[in-house]
Amino acid sequence: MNDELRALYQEVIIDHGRHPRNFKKLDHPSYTQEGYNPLCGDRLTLYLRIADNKIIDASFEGQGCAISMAASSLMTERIKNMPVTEARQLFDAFQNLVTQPDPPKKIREYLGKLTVLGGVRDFPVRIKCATLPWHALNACLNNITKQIVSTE
Amino acid sequence: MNDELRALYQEVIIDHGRHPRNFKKLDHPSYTQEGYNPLCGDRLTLYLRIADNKIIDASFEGQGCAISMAASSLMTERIKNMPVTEARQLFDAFQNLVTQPDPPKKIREYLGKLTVLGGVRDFPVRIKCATLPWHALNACLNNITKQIVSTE
Amino acid sequence: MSLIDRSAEHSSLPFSKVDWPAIRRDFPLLTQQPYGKPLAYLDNAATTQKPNIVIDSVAHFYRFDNANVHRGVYQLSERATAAFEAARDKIKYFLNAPLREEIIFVRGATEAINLVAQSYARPRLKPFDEILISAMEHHSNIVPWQMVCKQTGAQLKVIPINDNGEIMLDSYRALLSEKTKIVAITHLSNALGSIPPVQKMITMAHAREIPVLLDGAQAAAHFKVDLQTLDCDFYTFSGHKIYGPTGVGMLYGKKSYLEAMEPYQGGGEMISRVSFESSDYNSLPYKFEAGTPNIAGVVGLAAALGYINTIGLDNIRQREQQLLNYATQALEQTAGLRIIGMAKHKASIISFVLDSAHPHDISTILDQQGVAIRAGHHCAMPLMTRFNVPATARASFSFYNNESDIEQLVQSLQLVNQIFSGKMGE
Amino acid sequence: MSLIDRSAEHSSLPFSKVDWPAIRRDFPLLTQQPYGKPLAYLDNAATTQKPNIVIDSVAHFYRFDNANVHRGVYQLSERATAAFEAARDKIKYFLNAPLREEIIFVRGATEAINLVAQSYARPRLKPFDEILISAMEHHSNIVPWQMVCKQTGAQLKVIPINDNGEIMLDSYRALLSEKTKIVAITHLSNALGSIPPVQKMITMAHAREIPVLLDGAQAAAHFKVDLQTLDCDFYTFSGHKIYGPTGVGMLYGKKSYLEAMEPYQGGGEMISRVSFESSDYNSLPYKFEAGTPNIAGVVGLAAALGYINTIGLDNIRQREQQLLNYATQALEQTAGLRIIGMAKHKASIISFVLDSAHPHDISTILDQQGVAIRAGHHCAMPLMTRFNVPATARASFSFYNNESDIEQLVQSLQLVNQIFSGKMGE
Ligand SMILES: Cc1ncc(COP(=O)(O)O)c(C=O)c1O
Ligand SMILES: Cc1ncc(COP(=O)(O)O)c(C=O)c1O
Repeated sequence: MNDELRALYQEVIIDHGRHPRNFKKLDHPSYTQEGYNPLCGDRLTLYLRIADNKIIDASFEGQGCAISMAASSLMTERIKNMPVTEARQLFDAFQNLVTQPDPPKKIREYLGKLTVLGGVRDFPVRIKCATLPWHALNACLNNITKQIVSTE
Repeated sequence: MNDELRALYQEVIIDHGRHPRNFKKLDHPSYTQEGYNPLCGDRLTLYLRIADNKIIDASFEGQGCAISMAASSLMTERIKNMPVTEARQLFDAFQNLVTQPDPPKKIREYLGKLTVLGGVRDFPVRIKCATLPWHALNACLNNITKQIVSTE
Repeated sequence: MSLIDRSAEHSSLPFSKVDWPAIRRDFPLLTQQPYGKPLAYLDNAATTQKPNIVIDSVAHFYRFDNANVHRGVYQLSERATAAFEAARDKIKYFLNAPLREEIIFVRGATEAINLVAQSYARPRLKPFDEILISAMEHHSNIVPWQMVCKQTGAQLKVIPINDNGEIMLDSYRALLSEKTKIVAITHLSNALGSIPPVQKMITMAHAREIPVLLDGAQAAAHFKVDLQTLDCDFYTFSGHKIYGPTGVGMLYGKKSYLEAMEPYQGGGEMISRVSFESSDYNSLPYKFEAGTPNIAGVVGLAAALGYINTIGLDNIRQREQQLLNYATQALEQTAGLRIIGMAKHKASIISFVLDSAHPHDISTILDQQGVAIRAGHHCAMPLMTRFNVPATARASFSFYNNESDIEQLVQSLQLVNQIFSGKMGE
Repeated sequence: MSLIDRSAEHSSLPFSKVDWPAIRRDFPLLTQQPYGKPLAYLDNAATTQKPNIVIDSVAHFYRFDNANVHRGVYQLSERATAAFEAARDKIKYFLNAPLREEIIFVRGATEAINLVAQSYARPRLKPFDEILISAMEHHSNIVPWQMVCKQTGAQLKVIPINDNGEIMLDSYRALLSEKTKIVAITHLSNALGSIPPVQKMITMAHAREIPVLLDGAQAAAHFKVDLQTLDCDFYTFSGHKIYGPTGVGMLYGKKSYLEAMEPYQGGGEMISRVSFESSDYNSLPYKFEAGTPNIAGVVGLAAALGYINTIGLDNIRQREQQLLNYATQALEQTAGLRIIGMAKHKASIISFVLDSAHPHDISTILDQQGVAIRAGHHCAMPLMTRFNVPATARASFSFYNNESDIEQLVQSLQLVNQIFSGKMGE
């Protein structure tokens, strides 16, 4: 097994892929967002409960590869109890991690455990797997903005 | 000018192409048949007057290249006063002339002046020009047969 | 093909005399070494690799014969036209089609099916008429029919398959009715490898005077297709899946159907006379070949069919059955592996799932071992639903594959199992 | 292109520095000698010859990168997909199109126009709505509209041209009305060489919110097309007429139009989810790219555009205007010759008739002298009617032609005159 593969399938990923955390439907979610990757058929639904501009709870359901399962699991773990504005920052940082050849140390430190997904960088077609839940998250956050705009 | 070209554009052809004989509409024709070559746009109408299974008169109108004009001119000249059955033979002989690499002497003698069109043999795309009026003739003759069949 | 007796064309060698390793060397792409490993190209159902003779004949066309067809009164154009029309004869021969004008050049199987859906079915369908397809069709043999259903109010009916991936003939019989206006089925499932009993199915449809379209996109490369025996009404395949160029394919249609159909596209070549008031359509096959065709593609396709004939489709079938059996046995011994699709009549396509890993992950790991397989829904999403899997991994074999390709596949799958059972250590 | 500075790509040489003889040597077909005479290939409006770089890039694709696109999770397929999608970017750049997803790969201009006629116009047209085309359209920009008129009861209206072969703008203005639902005009007449005032015509149509399709089948090879300046709503060209492979072309459509349109063909690639009940269409451009595309053709087309950019379209235009002027003068001095189409704005296409001989005879005799021209109606029969000729002879020049090609043409025409004036003797 070469280094790239080893970096991609780190133990944390295999573990979260196998035993995803927060893998359930949320009761009374404020936001529900489907994410779908037509290439491989990965499909997930992200549930968020949000109050006072803060993500109170997050969970997901669906089926997909180890990367997208682990990414969803790790993401939901991390964003719980996170202010919406920070979640946006986190989204940007994660995008940076998986698409930039050499993400800055600051970003990696900020992402913490999420950096295990950095290995997809060397697997262009797999980047979409890692970012699938994040795009679902982003869509939710954009909806919040719209609502705020429309209620102001 | 090479031999093939010289054989194709013999003086008789240039002459008949320029000054086609029987180039007119026939009054009260028994048969009228359009012939059309979509490749080059050659288009002609053949008129036949037939009585007692004999071609009493033949003429044509239309526009086309030297080969199709000359072929029409020479054909109408030849078939006038010809029994229908012989016209059929003539059609077959002409087909033989323009498609067979080495048409038998008997056929060439039978065709007489019409052999000047044999030069198209070396110009595959031009064969259709030479046979255009003949196919129109053939269509007329087939219609006669049908009528005979249907009136018997 | 240097090592096969050239004079044997059209009367291929006995199986035992075919030099398969030499044949493999006819395919230049197969020598590449991704990640420093030999390439085991096992995605032949997606597209096949091209022998030198195909690549060279396309290049030769451009270097020596390139001109537009059917229109020029000069040598070059006559030569291009002759090559183009000779290809039509070769296809007629290859499929034993009754008439050359029944062979229509298109982009591929997808376009051919759309052509039949729009030019044959659309003007004839009324609300509640039915189109019958099977549960294992490729999207290209589903969506065109859904579109025409939406346009006309007709309904799409689906012949079910059993757990082995075989057509359920009783259900088919029950589904055939006066409402059925066309039956469109695959001649070989790209996702399962199943070969449906098309001959029976055609006979049953014809008993009710229902025309049948066979989607031969996969079939044509794997076994001899005899259209006069099959007696189907439409047939199609794609050049790129039968060792030919991309962007070319063919539709066969019975003359009586094609003549009664409206043209599909309008343009140059397909008309005999145009005025602004109206146009007369050209005769077959040109009525359905609007615009400049893929001339070089057609020439390359003819070269591909010639190449196949040199090997012989019976030899190809026999070799591929060997590979299928070898791979099936080897895969069945792989821990946690389940083959999806165990039809009695199968060609060399195997879909499978692994307990330990998702097909997508399998495919990434295999790639790094030089093994190219397909992971996903194989453009057959409803079939995935039928087998209750999100996706499968699929290995599909050509005659140029060999036993070491299969060894490489199986060993790489063991690596997948190791990685996902956490037994890799550091 | 060995003799052109490679680094100059996208910033082409000044005109005086372009080595035209070296460029001609990039085209292997041009060295052949029909009937022992040098080949003067003057049928470039029918199809262009291919430079080595195009032929080689197609062969290279098959030898090294061949795989199906968009679906594989392995290196080879990623490489094929990258090459395919990079070609889309190159076309976007070549035409200065706003967005890459507005570029759709099709077989050629004919298919593109049919796509717009069926997917855009057909669902929107009501009886007595009008489609506006010009009197000098190619059949491919006539017949698709006639078909959709027949299907919907809409009417085809024709913008007249004057005796020089120029659009009559006043008539155009008068024809534009609330009934007009689309204007479809050529960007360069294949039969006359006229370049219509499309920029004005687009502005006039847009003032009434009527979309405009430009048929760029001829134009794209001859001068720079800037879609953002033109602001037309649809544009199309064919690869084979712009030094690229056969069987590939492109349709540009404004995103807002494309998004509102139904797909043209159904199949793999163009859907995002399929069930037997219904399917969701994929996003642009894939919604319009059903089935396996002409991958190698697309790659070859990108190579062709790269090649053109290296020479520079401004240089090409300048060189071709030289050839046009040279040929026009030489032909005008040929006894009994009349040029059909004397528009002020012309590209390097000349249609003519001779008093002494029919175009078909001209073409046969020229062929024997090594001169390849086109004789016939040029898929523009209504235009022949307009000029009251059954057919014309047409010489069309590419930048790789030269003054001796034109000499050869003119001398061969003199031979035609001799033969038909009976001055040949025996
Ligand atoms: C002006 C014009 N439009 C359309 C076409 C059709 O192009 P294609 O045959 O490549 O589809 C042509 C080519 O003959 C043309 O000259
Ligand atoms: C069974 C089947 N039908 C149709 C198609 C469509 O072929 P193409 O993409 O060449 O049009 C395919 C190829 O993917 C196939 O496997």
